[in-house]
Amino acid sequence: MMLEHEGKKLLESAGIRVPKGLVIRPGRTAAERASARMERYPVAAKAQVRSGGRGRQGGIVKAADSAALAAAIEQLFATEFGGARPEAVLVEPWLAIERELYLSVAVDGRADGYVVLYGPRGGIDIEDGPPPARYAVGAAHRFRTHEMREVLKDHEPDYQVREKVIALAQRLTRTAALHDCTTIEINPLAKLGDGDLMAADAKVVRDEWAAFRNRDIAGQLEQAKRRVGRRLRDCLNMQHMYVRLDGDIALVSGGAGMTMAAMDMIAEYGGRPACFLDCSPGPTSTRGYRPAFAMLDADPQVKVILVSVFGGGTQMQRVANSMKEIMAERKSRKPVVFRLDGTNVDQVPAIFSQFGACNHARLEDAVAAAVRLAKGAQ
Amino acid sequence: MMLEHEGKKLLESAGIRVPKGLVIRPGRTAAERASARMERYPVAAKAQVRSGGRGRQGGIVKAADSAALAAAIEQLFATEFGGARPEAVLVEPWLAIERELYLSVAVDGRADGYVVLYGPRGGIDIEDGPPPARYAVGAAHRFRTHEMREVLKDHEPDYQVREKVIALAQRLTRTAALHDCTTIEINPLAKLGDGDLMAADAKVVRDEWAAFRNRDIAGQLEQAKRRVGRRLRDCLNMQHMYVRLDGDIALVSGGAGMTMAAMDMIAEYGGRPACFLDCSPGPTSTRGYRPAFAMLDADPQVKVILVSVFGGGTQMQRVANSMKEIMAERKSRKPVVFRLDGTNVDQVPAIFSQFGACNHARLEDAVAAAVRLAKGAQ
Amino acid sequence: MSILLDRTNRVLIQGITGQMGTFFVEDARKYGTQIVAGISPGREGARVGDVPVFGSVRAAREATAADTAIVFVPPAAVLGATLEAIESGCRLVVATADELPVQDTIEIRAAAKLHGAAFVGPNTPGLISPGKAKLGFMPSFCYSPGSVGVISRSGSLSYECCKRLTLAGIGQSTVVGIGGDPVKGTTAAEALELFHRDPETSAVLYLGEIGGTEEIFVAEYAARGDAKPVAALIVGHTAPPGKKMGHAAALIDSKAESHAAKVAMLRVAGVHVVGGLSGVVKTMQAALSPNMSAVHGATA
Amino acid sequence: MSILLDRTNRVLIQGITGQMGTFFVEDARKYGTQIVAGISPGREGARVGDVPVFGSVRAAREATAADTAIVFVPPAAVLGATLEAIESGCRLVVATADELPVQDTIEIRAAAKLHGAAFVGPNTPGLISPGKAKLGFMPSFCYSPGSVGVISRSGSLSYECCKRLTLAGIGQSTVVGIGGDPVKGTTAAEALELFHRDPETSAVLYLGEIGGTEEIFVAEYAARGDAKPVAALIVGHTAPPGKKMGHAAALIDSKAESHAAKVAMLRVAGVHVVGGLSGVVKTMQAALSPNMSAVHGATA
Repeated sequence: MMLEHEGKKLLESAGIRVPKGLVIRPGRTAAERASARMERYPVAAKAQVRSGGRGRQGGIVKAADSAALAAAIEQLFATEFGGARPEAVLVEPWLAIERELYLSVAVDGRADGYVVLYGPRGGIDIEDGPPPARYAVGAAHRFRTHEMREVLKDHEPDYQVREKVIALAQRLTRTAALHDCTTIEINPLAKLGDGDLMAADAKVVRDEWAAFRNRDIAGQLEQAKRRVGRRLRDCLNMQHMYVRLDGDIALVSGGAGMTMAAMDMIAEYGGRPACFLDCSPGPTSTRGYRPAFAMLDADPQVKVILVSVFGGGTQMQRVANSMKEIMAERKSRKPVVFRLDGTNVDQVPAIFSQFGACNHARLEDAVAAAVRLAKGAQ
Repeated sequence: MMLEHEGKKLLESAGIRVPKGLVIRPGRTAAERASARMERYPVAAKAQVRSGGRGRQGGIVKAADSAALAAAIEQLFATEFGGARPEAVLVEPWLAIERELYLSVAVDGRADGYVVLYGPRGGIDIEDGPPPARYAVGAAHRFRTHEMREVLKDHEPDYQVREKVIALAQRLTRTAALHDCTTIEINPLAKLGDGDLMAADAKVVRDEWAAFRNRDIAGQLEQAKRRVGRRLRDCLNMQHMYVRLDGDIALVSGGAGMTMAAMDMIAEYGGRPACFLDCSPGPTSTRGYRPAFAMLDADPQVKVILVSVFGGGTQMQRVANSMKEIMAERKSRKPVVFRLDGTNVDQVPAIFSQFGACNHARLEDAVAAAVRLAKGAQ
Repeated sequence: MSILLDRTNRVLIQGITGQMGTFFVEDARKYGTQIVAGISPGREGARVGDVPVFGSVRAAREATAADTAIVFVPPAAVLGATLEAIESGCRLVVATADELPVQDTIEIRAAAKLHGAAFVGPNTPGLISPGKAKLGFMPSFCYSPGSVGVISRSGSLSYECCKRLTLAGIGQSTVVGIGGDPVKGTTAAEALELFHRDPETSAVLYLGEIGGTEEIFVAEYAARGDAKPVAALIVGHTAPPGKKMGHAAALIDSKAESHAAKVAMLRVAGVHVVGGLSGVVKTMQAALSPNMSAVHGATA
Repeated sequence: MSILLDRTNRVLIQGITGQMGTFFVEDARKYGTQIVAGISPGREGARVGDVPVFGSVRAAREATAADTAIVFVPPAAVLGATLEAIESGCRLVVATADELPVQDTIEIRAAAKLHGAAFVGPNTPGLISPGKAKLGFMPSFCYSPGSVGVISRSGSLSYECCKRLTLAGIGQSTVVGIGGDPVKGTTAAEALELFHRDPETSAVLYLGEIGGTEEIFVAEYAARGDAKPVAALIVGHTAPPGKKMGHAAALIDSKAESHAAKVAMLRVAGVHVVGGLSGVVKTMQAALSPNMSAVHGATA
């Protein structure tokens, strides 16, 4: 997910109207820098964060003068939104909004491609209102103004707004396809006093698998890696998929569905998963698994590590050999529970016996052992 | 047409490999700035100009050390290419090119869209060689790797190069559509020692009519206007299409074909056209024509102005009234010859009689009069 | 007969409530064009003069059996409007707009092909079948009914040439503006094929210019054994290479696109090449004369 | 019978000379898959094992009557390879690649629809009709022939569940990995429809997860009067909202995409919802028992 000001820059490059904003990075002189450059008040100071619900959490502050702006900026930088401090504050002229609309373009499996959603009343309460109008576009070049017009007929009575929304949705859909965006959400889309529409907010999510043909997506991924600690960065460099949870049983797992199944089973057995960690997209070798152990071993919250891999293309004797190597070089004494299954699993016991490890045949047994160990460690 | 370094930036944003270059703007310290920042030699110093044939005119200089680079930059900035000094010099590492290839993607009416051209031997002599392989793509999303593979079969024997060229052409076609480019030409496309392909040059032409949805095209048009004098800029702001020629009979005309027909007729009658000036895309009103006269009146090369408009949607009584206003306010004494025809031309004589002008019924008569006046003025 | 357009076309106007749409209703009607409907989303139920306004092409077609659309909307809206007309079943769609991104033309042309519709545009005055109907802003007095089919890359030039033909007593079956863009809704080759099959058309006048490749197909047609006589005027003799002369496609990028190369190619193919604007009538007369048309290229 | 894949499919491998392609030849053949051709442009004429290599799908089809393609090429090349297979007439195309941009999937799916081909992928282990053939890297020992059709959004989870079924004596007709991406070559709804029409399939096991809308269609199918019994396991009970759990589509973005909402919806529709991995066999047995299948949702 891009920050609001990054998303707006993308929209602006496609000829979409956005407020003229000023991006303030954190730092001692942040407030001064902002006050020095804003000439007209009131302004909006907006926390730049990568999670939703900022509006409800006080992440947008109206400032009537330069002192108020300085105070707002200081306060925003000191606040956490969705567990993270703002990476920047965006200062924009306070808009004289006549009506807040909602417009988004997003990939949707049901539409075989993109779907456009429109609500005549946008803003932070959008989810509580009636469902938005839904135009299933499909492939972006299938967008048809007359089809969307038909869809909007019963949702937007003002035909001038309707026509502007259609033109904007057409532009957004093209932009999404061209820049490999999976979501472009504008909420609110501001109807201004002059009747024109302006993107007052922008939530843009890009398709990271298109990084090979979009250097800025690649750049964003690199940036995201720089924002995290070294150990997690090493994991991300191995394509591991990681989500931190609040439990103590860590997973070194393969396959998203199987990882979630193991998480669920840990909970079922009375334990608490410490993370979702799917190592299958990267190399299933010592090089691949090593950073996972390094991260989990260093994480004080983690009490036990459960290695759960059910491989098809991944051959189990190779995974077992990697585990042997990693266990040999590893300093941590955190217990590791193994459950390998799949291709060539019959070769695993012989390898495991070389370093005294035991491979559980059933996931249930491995999970039970991990939960037992975690409780013992408390 | 974009400068080489601008085009390369665009290619790079699409994940295409380009040399890591340094852009040096003109100025007293240009040579120093370049020398200070280049670490490895030899380098190529390349004049950044918007016309072709730079290579043959000495616009690319190899420099073996920092002194040679400084000299090259000075020399390049002092040279005119296609009538203009370089806007910048691009300094790049000198590439160890194993083979120069040619690859371009361009809009082509015969293909109902894009065409890809490939030559296994690129470089400055490309036009003298055998015709390139031609893959008619059509709409960009119609690109098919297997179709291009079939086309290249008899043109590129090295299948590894062939596959890389196909992948690159696919990327270029998508990029062209995405950024509304009418031409992306890479000549030479360098095959490096490691077998990889790199865009050693880039000629990118964008579709200015897509400026409404590509802010950088709009920006380029604005920049182009800033590069010309105030009077021409006023004309460009009125959407006039202007090409300067070397004669003395200027045209204020409507319609590209009709303007060329008038130019040709001037030559046929022994005169020399001073310009191509099509005023039809903008407002055909006093406001529209005024900057045209201001520019031509101020141009010492222009001896006579021939107003030649044959209007359909443009109504002649309105044009005649504009001419009346402009002739009244104009200071210049350069003779103006009129030939208006088309919708409501029957109302023209009455208006023209108010300021003593004569409207020629036939273009031949108007051209003959203009040629006569131009010769008399010499 | 004529091509694409005659008295039977039932025309709807997309963007009828704009300035151009309103002017067109009056002017084209006066010429005999059947204007049966207008489209202006949100203003359905209104009237422009006595023309009923609808919110969609489908609604207009259902109510009025319109089968032809002409589009007067801003460039950014042309793609949507033309695709609606094509996909709602219009058999002829005309978009005169200049300033249309070529990407959009490419898409519209593909859609028209898919749906078997004819698309004329962009960057063209439209088309006229003299004495029957017109779809565009060409000055009516320049035209008279007859047997010469005219194809033109340029608007004003076609008015000028048709006026000369009309004054000389040479009438036109249909005059099609194919436009000055590199990708065209209707190409010279396609227009030629239509004229070839039109029994009322006995010869063709092609008005071309430097740049682009359209003329290759004119030459190809003229070289066919069964071709009707073709005369052609190519303007831009004095245009310098490498410069765009107004039209996106009017740019000499290679030797083959120069005036000299085009004229030479057309001559070889048997086209009656006009030396300059002043020679249009004489060359056309020569092309039309049964004796001359046998002697390919003799008047060049 | 089975769906999409059986002993008659004549399979070609795109990217046969890569590591995965070479491994697949051996492994899939051992299972009974008919591998008749490989594609590797520039290496036509070579052989991988005894499989002849061709430069294009067309050439391979002409020489070997291949009708099914499996694609092992880098993500950036998947679009080109699958479009070639589809447009050259393959009736089934499998792309296991993860890391495919969703734009490319959208295009491939559209092309497959247009040409009446089935496309399975991306981000899937492929599909297997136990005892007949497999197209992918699933561990063969987990499967046995039978009458349960399996549809899975996740690879490993399907191996795990199928192994449990197999050990319990419940065989499978076909196991299709529909993948974890938001846009899919074959959707759950489409796979269900195929299983519905397959006389050899008597019940379906659906392996889903949080996020996305696929489960809506599973519920819709199960609610039909003529539906075959459906059991479903939805993983991600412990997944937090707003976080992507590996798969692009495994993200709880709204309440309807949560585990609880999906389970509730499936129950109402009469799906036999599995409580957790350990319950797969028991619930499947219940779904298969004629008495139980009449009492919708009783085993949930």
